[in-house]
Amino acid sequence: MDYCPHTPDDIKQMQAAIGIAGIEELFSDIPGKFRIKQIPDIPQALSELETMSMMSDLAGKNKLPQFTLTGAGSYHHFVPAVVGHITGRAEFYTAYTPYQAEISQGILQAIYEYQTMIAHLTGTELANASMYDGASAMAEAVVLCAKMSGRSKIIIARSVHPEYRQVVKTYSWANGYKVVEVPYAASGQIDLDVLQKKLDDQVAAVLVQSPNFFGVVEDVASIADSAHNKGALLAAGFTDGTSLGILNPAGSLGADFVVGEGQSFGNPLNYGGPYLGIFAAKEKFMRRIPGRLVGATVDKNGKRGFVLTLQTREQHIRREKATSNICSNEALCALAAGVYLAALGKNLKRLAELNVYKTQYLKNKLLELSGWEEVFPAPVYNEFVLRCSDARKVNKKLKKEGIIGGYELQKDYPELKNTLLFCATEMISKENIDKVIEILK
Amino acid sequence: MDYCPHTPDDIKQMQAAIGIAGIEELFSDIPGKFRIKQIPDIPQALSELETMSMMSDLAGKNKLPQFTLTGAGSYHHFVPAVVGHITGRAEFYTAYTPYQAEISQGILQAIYEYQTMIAHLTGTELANASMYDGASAMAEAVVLCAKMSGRSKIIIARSVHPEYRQVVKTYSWANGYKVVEVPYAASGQIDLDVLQKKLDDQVAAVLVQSPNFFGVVEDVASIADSAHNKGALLAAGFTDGTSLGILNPAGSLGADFVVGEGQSFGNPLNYGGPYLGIFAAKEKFMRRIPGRLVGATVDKNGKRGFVLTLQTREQHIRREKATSNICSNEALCALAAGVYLAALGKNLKRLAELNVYKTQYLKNKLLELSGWEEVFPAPVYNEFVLRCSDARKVNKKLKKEGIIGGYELQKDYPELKNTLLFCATEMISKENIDKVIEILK
Amino acid sequence: MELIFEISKSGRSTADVPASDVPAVNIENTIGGKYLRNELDLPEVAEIDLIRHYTNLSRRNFGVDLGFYPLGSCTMKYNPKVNENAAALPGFTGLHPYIDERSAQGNLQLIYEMQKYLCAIFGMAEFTLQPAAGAHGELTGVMIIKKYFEKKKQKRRIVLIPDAAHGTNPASSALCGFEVMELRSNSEGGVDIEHLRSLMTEDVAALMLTNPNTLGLFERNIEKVAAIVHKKGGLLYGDGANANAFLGKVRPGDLGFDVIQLNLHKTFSTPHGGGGPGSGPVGVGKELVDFLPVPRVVKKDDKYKWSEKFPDTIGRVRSFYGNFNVVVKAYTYIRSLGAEGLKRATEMAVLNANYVKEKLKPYYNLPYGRICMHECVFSGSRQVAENGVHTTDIAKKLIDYGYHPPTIYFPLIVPEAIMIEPTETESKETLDTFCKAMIAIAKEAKENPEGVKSAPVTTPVTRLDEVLAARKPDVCCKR
Amino acid sequence: MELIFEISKSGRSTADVPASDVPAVNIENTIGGKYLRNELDLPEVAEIDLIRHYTNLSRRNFGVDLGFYPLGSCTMKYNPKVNENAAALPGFTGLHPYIDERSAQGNLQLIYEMQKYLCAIFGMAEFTLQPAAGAHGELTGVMIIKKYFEKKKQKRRIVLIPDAAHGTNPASSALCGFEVMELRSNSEGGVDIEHLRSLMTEDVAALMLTNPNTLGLFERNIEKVAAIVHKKGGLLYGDGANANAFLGKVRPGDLGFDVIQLNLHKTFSTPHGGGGPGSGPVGVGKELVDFLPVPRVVKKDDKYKWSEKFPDTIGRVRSFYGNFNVVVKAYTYIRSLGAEGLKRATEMAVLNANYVKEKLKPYYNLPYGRICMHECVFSGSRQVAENGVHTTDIAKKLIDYGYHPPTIYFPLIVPEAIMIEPTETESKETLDTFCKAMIAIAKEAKENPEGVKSAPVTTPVTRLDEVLAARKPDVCCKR
Ligand SMILES: Cc1ncc(COP(=O)(O)O)c(C=O)c1O
Ligand SMILES: Cc1ncc(COP(=O)(O)O)c(C=O)c1O
Repeated sequence: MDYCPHTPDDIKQMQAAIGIAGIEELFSDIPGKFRIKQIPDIPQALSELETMSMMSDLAGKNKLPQFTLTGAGSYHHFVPAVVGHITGRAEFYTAYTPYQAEISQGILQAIYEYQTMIAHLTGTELANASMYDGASAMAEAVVLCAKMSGRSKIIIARSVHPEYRQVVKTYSWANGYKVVEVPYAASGQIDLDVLQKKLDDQVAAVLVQSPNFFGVVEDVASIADSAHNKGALLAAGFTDGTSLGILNPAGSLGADFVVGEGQSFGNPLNYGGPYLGIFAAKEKFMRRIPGRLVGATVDKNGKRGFVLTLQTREQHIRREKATSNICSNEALCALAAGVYLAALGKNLKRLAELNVYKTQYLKNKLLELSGWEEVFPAPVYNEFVLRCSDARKVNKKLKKEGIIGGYELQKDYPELKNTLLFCATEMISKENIDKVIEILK
Repeated sequence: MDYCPHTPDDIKQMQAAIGIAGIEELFSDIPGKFRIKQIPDIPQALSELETMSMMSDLAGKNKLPQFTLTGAGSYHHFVPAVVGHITGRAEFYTAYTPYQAEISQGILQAIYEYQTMIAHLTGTELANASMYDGASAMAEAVVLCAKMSGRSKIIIARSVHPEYRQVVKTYSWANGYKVVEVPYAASGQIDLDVLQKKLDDQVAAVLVQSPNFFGVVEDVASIADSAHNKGALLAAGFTDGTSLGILNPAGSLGADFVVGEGQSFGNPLNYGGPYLGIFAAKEKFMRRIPGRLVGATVDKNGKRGFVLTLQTREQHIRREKATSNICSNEALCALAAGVYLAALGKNLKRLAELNVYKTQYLKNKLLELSGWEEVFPAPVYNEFVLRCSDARKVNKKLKKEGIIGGYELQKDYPELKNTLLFCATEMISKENIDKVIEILK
Repeated sequence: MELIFEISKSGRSTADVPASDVPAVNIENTIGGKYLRNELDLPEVAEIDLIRHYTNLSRRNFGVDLGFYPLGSCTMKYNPKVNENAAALPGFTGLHPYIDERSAQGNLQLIYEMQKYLCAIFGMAEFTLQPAAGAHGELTGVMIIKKYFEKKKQKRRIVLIPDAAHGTNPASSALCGFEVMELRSNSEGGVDIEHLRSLMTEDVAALMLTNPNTLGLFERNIEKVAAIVHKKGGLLYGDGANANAFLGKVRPGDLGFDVIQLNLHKTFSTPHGGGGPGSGPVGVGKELVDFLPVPRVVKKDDKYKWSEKFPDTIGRVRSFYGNFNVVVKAYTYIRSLGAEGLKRATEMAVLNANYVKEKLKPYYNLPYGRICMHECVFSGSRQVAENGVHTTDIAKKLIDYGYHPPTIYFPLIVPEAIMIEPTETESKETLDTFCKAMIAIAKEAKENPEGVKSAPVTTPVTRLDEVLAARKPDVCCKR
Repeated sequence: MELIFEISKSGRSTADVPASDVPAVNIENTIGGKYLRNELDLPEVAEIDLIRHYTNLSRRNFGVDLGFYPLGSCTMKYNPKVNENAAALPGFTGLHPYIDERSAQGNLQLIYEMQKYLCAIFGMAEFTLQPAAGAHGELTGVMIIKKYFEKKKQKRRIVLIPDAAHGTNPASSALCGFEVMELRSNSEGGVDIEHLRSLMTEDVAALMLTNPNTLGLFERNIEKVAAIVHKKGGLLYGDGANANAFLGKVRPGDLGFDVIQLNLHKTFSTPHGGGGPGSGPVGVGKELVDFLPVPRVVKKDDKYKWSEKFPDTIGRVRSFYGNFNVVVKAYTYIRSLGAEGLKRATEMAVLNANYVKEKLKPYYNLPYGRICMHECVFSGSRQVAENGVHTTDIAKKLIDYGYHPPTIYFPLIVPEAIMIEPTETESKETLDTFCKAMIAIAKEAKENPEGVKSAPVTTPVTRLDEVLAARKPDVCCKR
C-alpha cells in the first residue's frame, strides 16, 4: 500500500518550488555517516488484500473461547450496537484532541456529558475526560494526594487488583513515596483494624477498590472515616463499573476520589486495551486533578458551547509544575462509555441485578459440588472466590471444552492456594453454567 | 426490543389531544369481526443481547468455505475497506430515494458519478441509477426493445446465465413475447449461423453475455452486425463486471444496451443479494430507458447541483404508460460500486489481468491431471469449462476439505455431462490452487 | 463540490492489486487483441481523497439518523442498529448463492422461518422472498394472477386500480400485459362501490387495492369490496406498502386478499439506502401457492433445501433468492419485536399520525376528516389560494427547519397534497416541534410568502432547475 | 444542541436487559441494604434519539476524513481504513487479557513482531508496548533512566530539556521526581552546545531531546550532543513524537539515543479518536533492556509467552499489556507499507512541509530559514505588529476556509507560533489550496483585520469565552 498521493510529476514540481534537485537534499541536516538507505529486517510491503488475509490469519491464531468465567479487571459485557455505530463515525475517530473548540463541539459536548454521567454514577461532583486505564488513574490519584498533602506514605489494600498495586508501586517508587499494604480480613474486606494501625499523619492516601479484586463489596464509609480522621485522603476504585448500577458509589460514602476502569461501559475486551481510566473527585479538587476537563461556556452571541478548560493544571501550560504529564487520553473510549451509559440509562440497575443473579446461581451451583467451599463471606457483586481441591485441574477441564475458567489467585496471593476467582456477567447463560457444572461434576 | 419512545404519559396526552379514550378507537374503521388481538405463531420478543446471540447462532449454522471455485454469476472479489466505511455512513444508508434534491445532493452526486463510470466502463453513453440485478436488467431491456420496436420475438443465447434466461422468459411470457434460444457453437461462443437464421424482422432484441456463462468471450461486434441487419436491437450482458477492466465493452462494439450484474464492484456475496443491475444504453434511448436517472443542473444561483430527471419515463408520473414499474432500486449497492470503481481506478485493468493469470494457472494445472479436458476453445476471462470423469465426485472431494468446487453445468445443460464451470478470482492463491490439484491428483 | 473526476490525477489510486503469485500470461495472446479495450476511463484518486470526497458527500445527505423524515407512503421509521450488526455477520455476508445447501442451513432456515412469520402476520398461505422491492413484488403478484387465470384458461384483460393508487400499481399491471382501469374514490376517500360494481366484469382479473390506501384511510367496506370482486371470479390484490398500519390488528388474508406484496424496507425497518436495496416479498392464499416463483425452500427432516419442482410456477423474477441480506435485517426486526412489539409499533404509528393530523388541521386543509391510519394527507390548497404559496414551497421551507419534507403531490387525487407519515419511532416531542414548524410556515405563508418561496436557504444548493435538467439532460459527465 | 440530559424522559431507554434465565435473588438480602444506592441519575433516551444526538454531535466535529488537518506536532496523517478493519476482527477484539497464552498466540506473535519491527526501524535493542500514549511512554522512559542510575547507585537529580520541548517532557520528568533544567536553543534553532556543556554535570541523568525538534529542525550537532551527554555518564532520551520525519533515513539508536518513546497515533497512522486512545512504545538500547516494564513477550520454540522474570524491571506502568488494539492498527500499517513505504512516507512528509514553507514564507515570518523536516514553524508576529491580527485570529479564519488550523502558540520560543505539519498523505493540490487560503488571510489581515478577528462565522458556535469557562467552571451538568 501507498498512502501518499504524490505523482512523479507532483514531486518534480514541488522540488522545483523548493529549489532542490532531489529529495535527498532535504535530509542533508542528518550527518551523512548516520544516514541509511533502507530499514533492515522489515517484511515486504503488502497489498490491501494480502494485508487483510495476513491479519485474518494472525487473528485466527487466537482461539476465542465459548465463554469466559474470568473477570479480574476486564469484563465481558454486551455492547449495544449503537456504541460501535457512533464511535465508528469518522468525524469522531479521525479527530485530534479538541484544541480548536469551534470545530470540535461534537466531541467536547459528548465528553462534557460523559463527565457528568461519571460524576453522577460515582457519587462525586466532577470527573475528568479520562485517563489511560484504571490502574494509572489510581496511580495519578496517589501522586496528587501526595503533592497536595506534602505527605509521602501511601496505604493500599491488598485486595486491590494486583496489577493496579504494581502500577501504584511503580509511580510511587519514581516519586519516592512509601507504599504500605493492608491485608484483607477473613470476610474478604479490608482489615479495618490493621488499616487504623497503619494510618498515621504521614499517610497521603488510602487506596481501596469496592468491589475489590475478590469481588467483595467494601465498607467504604468506615474506610473513609478512618482515613479522614488522620487527614489522609481516600481514593476508592472499583472493578466492574456496572456494579455502580446498584452499589452506593464511593463518592457518596466519603471518598475524595473515585478512580477505576471504565472498560465495562461499552468497550470490548481487546486483550486488555484500549480501556479508559475513570477519575472523579469532589468539587474542591477541581483545580488540581490531572487530565483534561471540558467545561461549558458561551460564545460571542451567548450561545452555549464547550471548551477544554482549567488548562493551567496541564503540562502544555505548566510544564514541570503541571498536575500530571497526561496529554492524549482515551477520548474515544470515553465516548463509547458515554453512549453506553446513555443507552442503558436506568436499565443499568437491571443489568447489575442480572449480573448478581447469574453470579449467585453460578456460585450456588459450584458450592453444591463436593469439595468446593466459599472463601469470603462478605457480599459480592459479580465475582467471588471459591476454594476447590485442584484449581489448575478445574481450569484445564474447562479449557478442553473451550471455556475459560476462574482466575487462579495463588499467582498473586500465595496463601490462597487452590482458589479461583469467578465472574458471571449477563453474557453467561444458565445453559453455560449448567454445562460448567456438568463438566466439573 | 421496543423502538417506540412513547411513555404511558405521552400516550395519555396524545389520546387527549386526538379526543379518544383508547388506542383501539383508532382502529374502528377495521370491521370488528376481522380484528385480531395478537399475531399468532411468532416467537417471543428478544432483548438485544438475545437477538444478537440468536442471530450469531443462525449465521453459525452456515459453513463458510476455505475458498470457492464457483462464480457462475456471483463473484468473490476483494472489497477494499473504503467501500464499507462509505456505505456505512448513516446519511447514506438511512436516506430514502432523493426526491428532495436540496438535502440529497450527496447520494445524487454519487449516483451521477456512478452513472458516468458505468457508461464509460460499458462503452455506452449513459447508464441509469441501477436496477434490481443483472437478470431483471436484461428482462427490462427485453420489454423496452419490444415496446420500442413493436416486435415481439426475443432471441437469447443459450450461453446466457440460465437464471437470467428464466427471468427473461418470465417477463416475456407476462408480456406475450416469444423467446427463442440460440445454441452455442463448439467454440463456446454463440452459433452465429443459427443466430442469423433465426433473426427475422419480428425480432425485437438479441440477448447475449460476454463473457458468457461458460466464461467465454463473445464476438459482440459480429453479433451486433447480425442483429442490426435485421433491425433488431442488441442487449449485451456480461458475467463478472471486473472483466470490463480489459475487455472491449459491448457498448463500443455496437450493442444498444449493456446490461449486467454489478455485484463484482464492491458488493459482498450475500448469498445472492442485494446485488445491482447495471443498465447502460446509447444516448438515443435516454428518454425511454427504465429506472431512475440523475442529471446535473444548476440552482438559482447558478451553482451546479443534481436532481432526479426525465421522470416522465417513470411510474409515478406516467403510471401504466411508464417505461417500467421500477421505483426503489439498489442505490446503496450502486454507491458501493461507485466507490469501488473510484478506488480501483485504472487498477481495474491490473485486477482483471490478475484474474486471467489465476484462471489460466488453475486451468492449466487441472488439464495436467489425467482425465480432464477442455470443453470450449474460445478465449475466456476468469471462468472456464472442463470435462472430467465424474464431476460430482470432484466436488465432493473438494467439499470435504472445505472447498467449493466448480459449478455443475449438467443441471442446466444436459448435454454437458460431467463438466464443471470453474472460476478463479484474485481471492484464490497459488497455494489454494496447488492444494486443489493435490486433492484431485 | 467537485466531481470525483475533477479530483482525479493520473497515477493515483486507492486500491492496489497484489503482485501475481502465479505466472503472468500474455493477455493479448490469451484473449485475443480484438477483444481487448484500449482505454479505461476511471477516476484516479488516492485513498485520502476518495474518503474525503464520499464522506463530504454523505454530509450533504439527509437520513433518518439525522432527524425527522415524515415521507408519506415511505414509512421512514428508525432502522435499529442491531439489525445492521446481525446482517453484517460474515456467516451471512460471505456465502456464495450456489454453495451446497448443507453449508447454508442457517440461511435456509432464516428464509423458511421468515416466510412462516410473514404468513402468520398477514394471514397468507405462503410467501416468496424473491422480489427485490415493492414494485417487483407487485409485478410478481400480478404475474401470479395472470398465471392463475391462464391455468384456469380464462382470458381476463383488465386490472382495476383506484385513482389514489401508487404509480407502481398501474405500471406493474401494464408490465404484465394487463389493461388498467381506474376506479374512482368516493367522498370519504374509500372505494366508490357503485363504480366498482359497474367495472367489475368477468374481464377483470383483479382489483389492486392499497389498504389503508394512500390517503392513510382504511377501507371500511373491505368486506363488500372483496365480495364484489370474488363474485365475478376476480382476485383481490393488496399493495402491502402500508402494512405498518395494521400489524397485529388485522390480517389481509382474513379480509379476503388473495395476493399481497410487502415492502420490508418500509414496514420491517430495513434501511432504504438512499433508494434501495429493498425487498418485496409476496404472499398468496392457498389457491395461488403453486404459482409462486421458484426456487422455494422446503423443509424435510429438519433439513432445508431449495426446490424447483413446482410445475405451475411463474418461473423466476430475479436471479438467486432475492435480496437476502435485506431479509436478514427484517428477520432480526421481527424476532426482536415479537408479536407484542409489532402490534405496539402499529399502534404508535397510528397514534402519531392522528396526533399530527389533529394538531395541523386548523392550519392546513384536511380533505378527509376521518380517523386516519399510519399517515395523514393534507392539502396545501388554502395556502395556494390565499397566499400563492405552493406545497413545494412549504416542503422546501421545512428543510430550513431541519426536517425532511413529507411526500408531496401524491396521492394525485388530492390537489397540492402533503402526505405526512410520522411512523411509530418518533416521540411526541419530535412531533410537537415539527407541528410548530408547520404552523410557523402556515403563518409565514400569510405574512411573508416570499420567505417561504425562497426556501431552502440552509442547504448547499438552493432550488434546482429541474426543467433545465430535463430539457438538456446531462446524466453522464463528459470530460 | 441540547444535552443528552435535556432530551431525557423518564421511562425511555435504548438498551434493554434480557429477562433472567436463572432465579432472581433479593438484592437487598444478598448484598445488604447499606451497600446499595438509592438513585441512578442517568439519561433516559430512546434509540432513535440517542443515535440522532450523537450523529448530529459528530457532524459538529472535524476529522482528517473531512479535510486537511495540519496540526503541527500531531502528525494528523490519514488513517487507512484497512487498519480499522483488521483491528476489528473478532479474533483481536474478543480476547480477555487473562486468557491462557496458548489461546492468544496470534496476539503474542503480533506484539513480539511489532517490537522487532520497531527495533529495526529505530535501531534500538528492545521495545515495550505497554505505555498508553506518548506522555506515558516518556514517563516510562524516564523511569527506566531512573532505575538505571539507581542500579548504578548514582544519585542524579536533573534532567535537561530544551526550551522548545513539548510540555510533556518536563512534566514527565517531574512526575518521576527529577528536577528539570532548561537548555537554550541557539539562533539556528538547535541545541546551544555551549549551554549544554555548561549544564551537563554528573548530576544530570539525561538530556531529553526531540529530534527533529518542535521547530521541525534536525539537530545537526547530534553527534556532538550525544558525546557531551555520554561523556558525563548521562543518557540521551529521544522524544519520538516527530519520528515521521526520519523513517528509513536515520535511526535514533545509531545517533546515540539510549531511550526513545514513539507515538503510534502519530507516526504509525492510528487514528487519534478525538484525543485518544494512543500508544506510546518505548525503545531502549542494550544497557537498559533489563529495566523495561513487565510483562514482556518471550519466544521459545516458536511459541510465545508472557514473562515477568526480569528482576530489574521498573515494574508496571499500566494494567495488562497496553493499548493492544491500537498496536494492531500500527502493525497493519507497517506490514502494508514495508520498508520502502515507510521511507516514502517520510520523504513525502518532509517534501510537503518544505513546499508549504517555501510558499508561505513571503507572507509570514519564518523565524528559522533552514530546510525543515516534517513540519515548519512560522510566526504571526508580522501580522500582530502591522495589523493587530493574532495567530489565533488566523487560525480561526482558516476554519472558515474549511481547514483545521495548525498548532498555534507552540513551541513557546516562537512568538505567535504557527506550526504546520502537512504529513505525507496530503496532495500537492491540497497544499496549494491551503497555501492560497493562508495567503488570502495574510492579505485580509492587512485590508480588513476585523474580518479575520471575527472568524469563525461558519461554525455552529462562534468564538467561545474561555475566560468565563475557567473562572466559573461548569464541568458537570447540574440538573
Ligand atoms: C403504496 C406503495 N406501493 C408500492 C411502492 C413501491 O415500492 P418500491 O419502491 O419498493 O418498489 C411504494 C413505494 O413508494 C408505495 O408507497
Ligand atoms: C513532541 C511531542 N511529545 C510528546 C507528546 C505527547 O504525546 P501524547 O499526547 O500521546 O501523550 C506530543 C503530543 O502532542 C508531542 O507533540
